[in-house]
Amino acid sequence: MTDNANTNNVVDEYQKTKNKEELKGHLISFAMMIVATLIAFGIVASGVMGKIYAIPVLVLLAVVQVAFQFYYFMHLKEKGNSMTALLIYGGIWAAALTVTGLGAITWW
Amino acid sequence: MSVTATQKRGLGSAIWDYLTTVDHKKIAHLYLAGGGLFFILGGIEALLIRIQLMKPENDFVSAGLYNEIITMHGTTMIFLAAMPLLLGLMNAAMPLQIGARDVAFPFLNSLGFWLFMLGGILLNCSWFMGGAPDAGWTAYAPLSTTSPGHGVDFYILGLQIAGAGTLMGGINFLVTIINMRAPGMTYMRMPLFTWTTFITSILILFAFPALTIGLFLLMFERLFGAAFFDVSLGGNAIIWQHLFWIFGHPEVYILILPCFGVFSDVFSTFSRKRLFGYTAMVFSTIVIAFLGFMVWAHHMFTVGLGPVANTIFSVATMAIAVPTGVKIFNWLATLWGGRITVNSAMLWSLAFIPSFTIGGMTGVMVATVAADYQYHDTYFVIAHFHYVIVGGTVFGIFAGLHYWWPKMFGRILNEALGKTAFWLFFIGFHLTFFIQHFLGLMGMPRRYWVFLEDQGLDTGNLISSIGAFFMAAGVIIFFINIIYTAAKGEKVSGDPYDGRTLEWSIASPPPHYNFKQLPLVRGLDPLWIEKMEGNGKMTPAEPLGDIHMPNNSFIPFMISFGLFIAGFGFIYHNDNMIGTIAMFGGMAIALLSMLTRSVKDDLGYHISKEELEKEAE
Amino acid sequence: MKGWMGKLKVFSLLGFLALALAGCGKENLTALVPKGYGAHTSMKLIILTTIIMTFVFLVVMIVYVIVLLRFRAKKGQEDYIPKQVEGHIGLETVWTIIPIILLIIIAVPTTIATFKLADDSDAKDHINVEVTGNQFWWHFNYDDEKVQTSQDLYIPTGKKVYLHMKSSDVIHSFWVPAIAGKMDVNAENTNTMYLKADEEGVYWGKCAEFCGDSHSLMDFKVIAVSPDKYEKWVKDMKSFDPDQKPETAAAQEGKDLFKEKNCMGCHAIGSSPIQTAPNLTDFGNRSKLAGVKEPTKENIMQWIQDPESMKPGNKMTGKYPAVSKDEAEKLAEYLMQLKPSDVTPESVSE
Amino acid sequence: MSHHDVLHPETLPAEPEKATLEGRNKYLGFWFFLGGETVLFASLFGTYISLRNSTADGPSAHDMFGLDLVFIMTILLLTSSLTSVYAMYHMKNNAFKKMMLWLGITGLLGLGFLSLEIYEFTHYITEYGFTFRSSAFGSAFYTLVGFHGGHVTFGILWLASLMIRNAKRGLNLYNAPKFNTFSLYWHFIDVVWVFVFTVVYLMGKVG
Ligand code: HEA
Ligand code: HEA
Ligand code: HEC
Ligand code: CUA
Ligand SMILES: [Cu+2]
Repeated sequence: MTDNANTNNVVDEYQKTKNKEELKGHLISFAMMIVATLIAFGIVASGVMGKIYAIPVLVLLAVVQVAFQFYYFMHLKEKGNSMTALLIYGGIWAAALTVTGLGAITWW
Repeated sequence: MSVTATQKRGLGSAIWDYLTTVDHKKIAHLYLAGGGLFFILGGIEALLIRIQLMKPENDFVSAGLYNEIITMHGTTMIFLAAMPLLLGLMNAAMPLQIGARDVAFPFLNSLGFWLFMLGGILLNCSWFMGGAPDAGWTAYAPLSTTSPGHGVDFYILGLQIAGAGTLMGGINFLVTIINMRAPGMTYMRMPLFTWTTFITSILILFAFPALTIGLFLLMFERLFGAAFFDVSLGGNAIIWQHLFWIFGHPEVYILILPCFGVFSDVFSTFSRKRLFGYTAMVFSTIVIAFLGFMVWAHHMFTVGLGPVANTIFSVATMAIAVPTGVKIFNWLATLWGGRITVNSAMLWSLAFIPSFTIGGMTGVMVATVAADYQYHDTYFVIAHFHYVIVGGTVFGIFAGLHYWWPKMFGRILNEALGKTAFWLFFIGFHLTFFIQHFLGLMGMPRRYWVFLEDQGLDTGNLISSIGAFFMAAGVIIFFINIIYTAAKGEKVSGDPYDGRTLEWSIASPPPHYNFKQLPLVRGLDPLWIEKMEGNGKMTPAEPLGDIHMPNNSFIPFMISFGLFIAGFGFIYHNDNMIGTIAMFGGMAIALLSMLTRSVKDDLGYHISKEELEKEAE
Repeated sequence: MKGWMGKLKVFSLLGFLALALAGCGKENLTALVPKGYGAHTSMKLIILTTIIMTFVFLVVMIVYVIVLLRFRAKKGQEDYIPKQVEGHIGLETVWTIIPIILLIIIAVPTTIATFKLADDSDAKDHINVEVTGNQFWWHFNYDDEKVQTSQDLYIPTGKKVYLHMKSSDVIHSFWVPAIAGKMDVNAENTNTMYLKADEEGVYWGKCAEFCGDSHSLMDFKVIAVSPDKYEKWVKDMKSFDPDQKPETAAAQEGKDLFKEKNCMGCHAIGSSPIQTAPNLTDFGNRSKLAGVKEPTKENIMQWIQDPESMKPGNKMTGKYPAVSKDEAEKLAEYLMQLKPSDVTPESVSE
Repeated sequence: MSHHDVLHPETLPAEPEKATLEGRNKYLGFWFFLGGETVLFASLFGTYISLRNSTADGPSAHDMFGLDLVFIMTILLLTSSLTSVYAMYHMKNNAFKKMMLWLGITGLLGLGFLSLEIYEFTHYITEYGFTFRSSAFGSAFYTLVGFHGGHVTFGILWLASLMIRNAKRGLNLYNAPKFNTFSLYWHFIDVVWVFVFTVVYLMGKVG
C-alpha cells in the first residue's frame, strides 16, 4: 500500500501547533460535555430535584452541550462562517417555534 | 459543443441530453416544461370544478370525484405547477444574474428536478389506479387517515418524493448565491430576483422538513399502523394541522417572494430606473420570511386553540402587511418619474399591483380572528388566496416568462398574442374570484360538491364559472404564442430591453458556460453602470482561461426512478407480493445509484482556452 | 391598448355586478345580515376592516393611476433617461408607520372581540347543549333537560346557549352564519361556543370543515323561538311517549316495520342515549329531511329505500334489510306523524 | 486546477477540506442540510412532547425506561464524537493512516451504540409488549428514537463506504471534503442524541 499522503506531507510546523492547540480546546469541551451529561443523569437518578426545577435544568444542560458541539467540534466559531451561523440560527429559530408550537398549544 | 453541433443531433440524443443534463439552463427548460404541463392539468381540474358549480345541485361529477378533483387541483397547482415554474425561472436567471458559470451542485440540481417530476407523475398515477387522493390538499387527519383506497397514499409518497427534490433545489441555490457570486457582486448589489431566490430557498430549507415529517407520520399511520392521529389510542389529529401549516404558511411565501423579485426587476427595467428603496426592498423580504414562520396558526383559528393563541397569531399575521406594503409603495415609487414601456411582461406586472393588493387586504381581513370565524373555510378564503396566488404568483410567472423568454431561447414572445392572452386572463380572473368574496359571506363553505337551490348563490357561481373560461382562453392563447414564437418568433440580441443586470450582458441563449470571463461588478445594476459610463459591456475580472464544467449524468434520473418504483411499492406492499418486491427493488435501485455516484470519481471536464478563443465573437 | 383604462372599466364593472347581486344573499343564511351576537361581533370587524382596506386600496390606486397617466413613455422619449433615485428615508418611514397605525386600529377591537367570544365563565347559568358532529348529521343533547334531538337545534331568543361540541369521527365545523361564526368539532377535545339569537327564525347551519363525500349536504337548522315557546318545546319533548299508538293503521304498521327492519338498532325515538343515527323523536316537525331535502312523503320514501341517491357516503346505506316501496310508504307515514310539539320550524318562519 | 492536482496534489494545504470551490460548496451545503435536519427533528420532538403521556393505558415512559443503558449509550456516542474530532485533527496534519484509525474507532463506537439501541427496543417489545402500534406514545417514541437510530445507521454505512473507497488512495483535495462532511454529520447525530436522552429518557423518568 502506498501511502502517498506521507510523501507530500508539507503541513508546516506553525500549522501543526495551531492544530494541536485546537485539539486541546476540543478535549476541554469534551470534558465539559461529559460533566454536563453526568450532572443531567445525576439529577434524575438521585431524584434530588422536583419536576418543576429538574426539567428546565435538564434543558439548559442540553443546550450548553449543543453549544459546545456547534462551536468547538463543528467549528461554527471560526471566521468566514458567519453566513452559516446566521442561517443555523434561523434553523434553530424555526425549530424552536415548531417545538413550542406543537408541544405547548396542541392541547389548548 | 457549439450551438451548431447541438442542432445537428437527432431527437434521440436530444432526449438523452435532457435526461442527463446538469446544466442549470437546460434544467430550467425541464422545470418550465414539467411545471407547465402540470399547470394545464391543474387548470383543467379547475375548469371541472367551475363546471360542476355552474348551477345549483349540478350532477356533472359525483361527490367522490369532485373531492378528488379539488384535492388534486390544489396539490397539483401548488406543488407541481407553481413551485416548479418558479424553480425554473430561478434556474434560468439567477446564476446569470450573479455572474456565475454554474450552480454549486449541478448534480443535485438535476436530481431535484427528476425527483419533482417523478413524484408528480407518481401522484397523478393515482387517477388510473383506483382513485386520486380525496382529503383536500391539506389532508387533515383523521379524514386522510381513514380515507379508503390508496388515493391518500399516492398523495403521501408523491409529495414526499417531490418535496425532497425541492429541498435539494433550495440548498443548491443557497450555496450558489453565497459561494459563486462574480467578483464585486456583494450581497447588496444582487438583483432583487436573486435576493428573493435566496430568501425563498431559506424558507424551503426550514419549512419543508415539517412537511416531510408530517407526511412520514401520515404514512406510518396509514401503511404501518401507527397511532399519532388515532384518538382511541391517545393520538391527536391536531398535530397534523400544526405540522402541515408550519410548513404551509411559509410555503405561500415561497410562492410569492420569487415573484416579488421578478416584478422588482421588470419594473426597474421597463421604467428605466433603479429600483426605489433597494435596501428597504431587501430588508422587507427578510422580514416577511422571518414573520412567515410565526403565523401558521392563522389557518387554525377555529380549531379551538383559545383566545390567547388566536390573538397572538392574529396580530403577528397582520404585521406582515407592513413589509409587504413597503414593497408595494417602493414599486410605485420606482415607476414614479420613470419612462414606462408597457409590453406583455410589464402588463402582467402592472396588473399584479391592484390584484395582489386586494388579495393582501383580504388576507388582513381573514387574519382578523373574530371575523375569520365567519370567513374561515368559505369561498371568502378561496377568493383571498386565488387573488394572491393567481394575481401574485401566476401573474409573476407570466411576467417572468415573457421577460426572460428571449434570454432563454433567443426569440421574443409575440406581443400581440401576449397582450390578448393577458387581457382575457386578467378579466377572467377578476370575474371568477371577486364574486367569491360575497359567495363566502353569503354562506357558501368551500369544498362543497353542490350548493343547494334557493340560497341566493346561483348568480354568483355562474359568473365565477364564466370567468374561468376566460382564463382558459388566455392560457390557450399563451400556449399558441409559445408555438408561434418557436416557429417564427423574432430573434433578438443578448440585450433586447436595454437591461440593467448581468444576464443581459451575454448572448441569448447563453453559451453553456455562461460567462467566458467572469465579469467585474462595480455596483447595483452592473450592466447599466457600464452602459452609463459608456463602456457598453462588462469588464472581465479575469484573463481568459480554461473553464471547468461538470459532467452530464444519468444517475439523478436513476435515483429518482428507483424512488418512484419504491413509492408504488410502499403503497401496495400491504396488498400483494409485487408491492413488496417493488418496495425493496426500488430502494435498491436508488441506493445502488447513489453508491455508484459516491464510488465513481466525477471531476468534470475543462473547456480549454483555445476552444474558447475559437468560438470567438 | 391602454392598460389603465381597461382596468378601470373592469373594476367598475365588477363593482356594479357585486351591488346588483341580490343584495346580501339569502336571509337567515348570509353572514351579511347578522341576527345573533357572534355574527354582529364579526360583522362589526368586517365593516371596520373593509373601510380601512378601501382606504388603503384607494391610496394605492390613486398613485397607480397617476403613475400610469404621467410616466408612460411618450413618442420622442426613446433616449430619455430618468433620474436614478436611490430611495427616500422619509417616504419609507411614512409608509411603514401609517400601516402600523391602521393595523393597531384593527388589532385592538379584534383582541377584545376574540376574548369576549371565548368567554365561557358564565356557562353554568345558561342552557348547555352537547353537540356531536357525525358523518353527515348533527346530534343535539340537552343534557340538563334530558332531551335529545338531531338536525334541528331549538334555542330561546335573547339567551346565551352554550354548545359543547365533539365529533364522533372526522373533524366537522359548526356554522350558523347569521347567528355566529364557526367552531371546529374535533374528536380529541370538546370545543365550546355560544349562540345568542336576536329574533325568532329558522337559521341555516352548515358544516364548514371538509368531512367526506356529503360534506356539502351536512346542513342543519337552528330554530330560535321565544323563551316561552322554548320552555313549551322542552316540556313537549320530555313528555313524549315513544310507545304511544299512532293514529292511522298505516302508521302503526310503519311503527312495527321500524322495529322489524332494524331501524331501531340505530335510530332512537324518544329520549334515548343511542347516537349512532339521528334521533327521530320530532322527525315529523323537521324542516328538512336528512338536513337538505324537502321532507315530502316521496322524498322520505326514497330516502328509506335508497339513501345513497340522496346523500353519497352516508352511514345508513346498506345497514338494514331492503325495504319495499309499500313498506317505505308505511315507514314514512309513521315517521311523519312524530310531532311531539306544536313549536315547529313552520311556527316561527311565518 | 487540473484533475491531477485534485487527486494527487503536490502538497496539501492547511485546510484541505475547504481548499477547492467544490469543497467549500460541500461544506456550506452540508451545513444547510443540517439546518433543515434541525427542523426535521424539531417536528419529531414536538410530536413526541405532545404525545408522550398518551399511553392509552399501555406502559409509560416512567414504567419502562432505565437510565443505566441510556447512560452507556450516551457515553459511547459522545466519545465517538471526540474520536471523529481526532480523525479530523489528523486529516489536517495530513496523517492519513491515523485519520483512518480514528475513523474506524468512531464507526465501532457507533456500532456499539446501535446494538445497544436494538437491544433496548427488543427489550421493550418483549418485556412490556410495548410496540409502535401500542399507543400514540409508542408511535411517537419509536419514530423519534428510531429516526435518530436510522441516522446513526446511515452514518455508519456512509463511513464504511468512504473508508473502503479511499483505503488505498490517501488524502487529497477530492476526498478531504468528504471526510469532513461525514464528521459534521456525526457531530450532528450526537447533538440530536443529547436532546433525545434529555427529552425522552431523563424527562420521561422525571415525569
Ligand atoms: C401566494 C400565496 C399567499 C400570500 C402571499 C398570502 C398572503 C397573506 N395571507 Fe393568505 N392564504 C394563502 C396564500 C397566500 N396568502 C392560501 C393558499 C390560503 C388557504 C390555504 C387553505 O386553507 O387551503 C391562505 C389563507 C390565509 C388565512 C387563513 C384563512 C382561513 O382559512 O380562515 C389567513 C389568515 O390570517 C391568511 C392571511 C394572509 C395575510 C395576512 C397575508 C399577507 O401576507 C398579505 C400582505 C399584503 C397586503 C396587506 C397588501 C399590500 C399592503 C399594503 C398596500 C400596505 C397597507 C395595508 C394595510 C395597512 C392593511 N391567508
Ligand atoms: C397555484 C395555485 C392555484 C392556482 C393557479 C389556481 C387556479 C384556479 N383555481 Fe384553485 N385552488 C388552489 C390553488 C390554485 N388554484 C388550492 C390550493 C385550492 C384548495 C384545494 C382544496 O380545498 O384542497 C383551490 C381551490 C379552488 C376552488 C374551490 C374548490 C372547492 O373548495 O370546492 C375553486 C373554485 O372555483 C378553484 C378555481 C380555480 C380556477 C378557476 C383557477 C384558474 O386560475 C385556472 C386557470 C387555468 C386554466 C383554466 C387552464 C387552462 C388550460 C387549458 C384549458 C388547457 C389548454 C390546453 C393546451 C394548451 C394543450 N380553485
Ligand atoms: C347504520 C344504522 C342505520 C339504520 C339501520 C337505519 N338508519 Fe336511518 N339513518 C342513519 C344515519 C347515519 C342517518 C343520517 C344520514 C345522514 O344524514 O348523513 C340516517 C337518517 C335517516 C333519516 C333522516 C333523518 C333526519 O333527521 O332527517 C330517516 C328518515 C331514516 N334514517 C330512516 C330510517 C329507517 C326508516 C330505517 C329502517 C328501514 C333506518 N333509517 C335504518 C343510520 C341508520
Ligand atoms: Cu361535516 Cu363537513
Ligand atoms: Cu397562511
